[in-house]
Amino acid sequence: MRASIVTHALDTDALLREVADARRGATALFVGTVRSVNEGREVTAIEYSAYESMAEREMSAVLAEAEAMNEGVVLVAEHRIGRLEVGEASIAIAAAHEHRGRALDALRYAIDEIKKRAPIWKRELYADGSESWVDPTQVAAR
Amino acid sequence: MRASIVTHALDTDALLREVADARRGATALFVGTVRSVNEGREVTAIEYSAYESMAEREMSAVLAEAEAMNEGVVLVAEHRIGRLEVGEASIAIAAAHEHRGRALDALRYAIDEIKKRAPIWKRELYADGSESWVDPTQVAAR
Amino acid sequence: MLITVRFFASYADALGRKDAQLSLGDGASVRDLLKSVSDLPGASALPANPLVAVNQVYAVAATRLNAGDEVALIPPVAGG
Amino acid sequence: MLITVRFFASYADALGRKDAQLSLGDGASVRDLLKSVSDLPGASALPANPLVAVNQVYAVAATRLNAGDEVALIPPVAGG
Repeated sequence: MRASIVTHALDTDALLREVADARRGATALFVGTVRSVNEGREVTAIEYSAYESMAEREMSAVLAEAEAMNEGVVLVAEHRIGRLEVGEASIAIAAAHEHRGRALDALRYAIDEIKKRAPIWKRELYADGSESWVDPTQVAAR
Repeated sequence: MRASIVTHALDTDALLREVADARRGATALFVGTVRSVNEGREVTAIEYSAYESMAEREMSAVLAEAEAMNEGVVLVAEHRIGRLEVGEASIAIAAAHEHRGRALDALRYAIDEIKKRAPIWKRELYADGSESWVDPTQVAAR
Repeated sequence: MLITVRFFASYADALGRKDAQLSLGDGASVRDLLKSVSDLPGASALPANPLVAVNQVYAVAATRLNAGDEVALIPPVAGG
Repeated sequence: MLITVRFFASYADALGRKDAQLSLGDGASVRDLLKSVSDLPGASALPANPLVAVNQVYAVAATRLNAGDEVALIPPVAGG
């Protein structure tokens, strides 16, 4: 298990290799990328920032929980911060297990909880020149 | 949507690129690899064979169902046949959607149904020199 | 009518062949085909009711066959 | 005791600063800290009960603070 905040482009192949093992026949990967449209607005880029030490700590805690709930699973997660253009990957999580059900369960738990709990923020930059901090609690309330 | 039986090594990066789109922010990948141990026996390789035309037809049908159940999702799947060594990928499925829940739901449906329905078989070659056709219905019955 | 049936994997091994031409009456069903298959040498190793695909779609025992149909016996699948 | 509290993202923008040193009574809680934060210029843009992390763990209003604690206000998270 490893969780890192990074400032470079994510390498999904390297994450897949990191969890690979001859005894684990099922590997699952999630990749989140910057979308060109969010809530109906045209996005040109996103600036991600984080409380880095706590984000790594919280991401590690989530992965440890997912591994505890799915015995034998191995997880690795990286979240990129800084300015990301449309199509670039902001988060990548890989999970491997002997069987596919556990790998997929662990992967979903990890992405759901990291999105809820890791102290990471994003400011969207729009095509019309404006920008705003994204607040998912406000989106959910609509 | 595309489903193919292939005889070359699977390129997961190419599958991720195939489903990528600026409007789809969530991409999920499943990779199945040959395990070194199955049902307690040490495996050295697996020979996969298929009723190729029907397997592609059935895999395509599964992907079409997953896309119908998860509007907006795009899927691609490849299954490799021939002799595969331990650690080599036999199947790879990529799913992309605007949101992660749909991508992950579609991915799980696709791998579960393809395993159940695609006319593909495997003969395991064991370290002790013996070999046998794998019959999941017998494993489940034990 | 003459129907060609294909065998795969463990069934091809058990029968020692990859296909067979069977002579069936007009209007024959998958059930009739399986009865004819059961007379082939080595067929005792096959299950009583193997899965059958007709024109690449899973069929049931009552499915009617037509000349030119693509018919195959499908052993328990193990892809993935 | 002196407690340094860190601000991030929209909160740092609203307050125009990335941290503040606050003087709190011994035995002060997160609730006391938030009251002190609410006196800072720009604090009216913050919600009434922002999330607080103490030593990188989410805390509740009653959590006691100790000198040297690493304290931070956490705006609604939006990672992934």
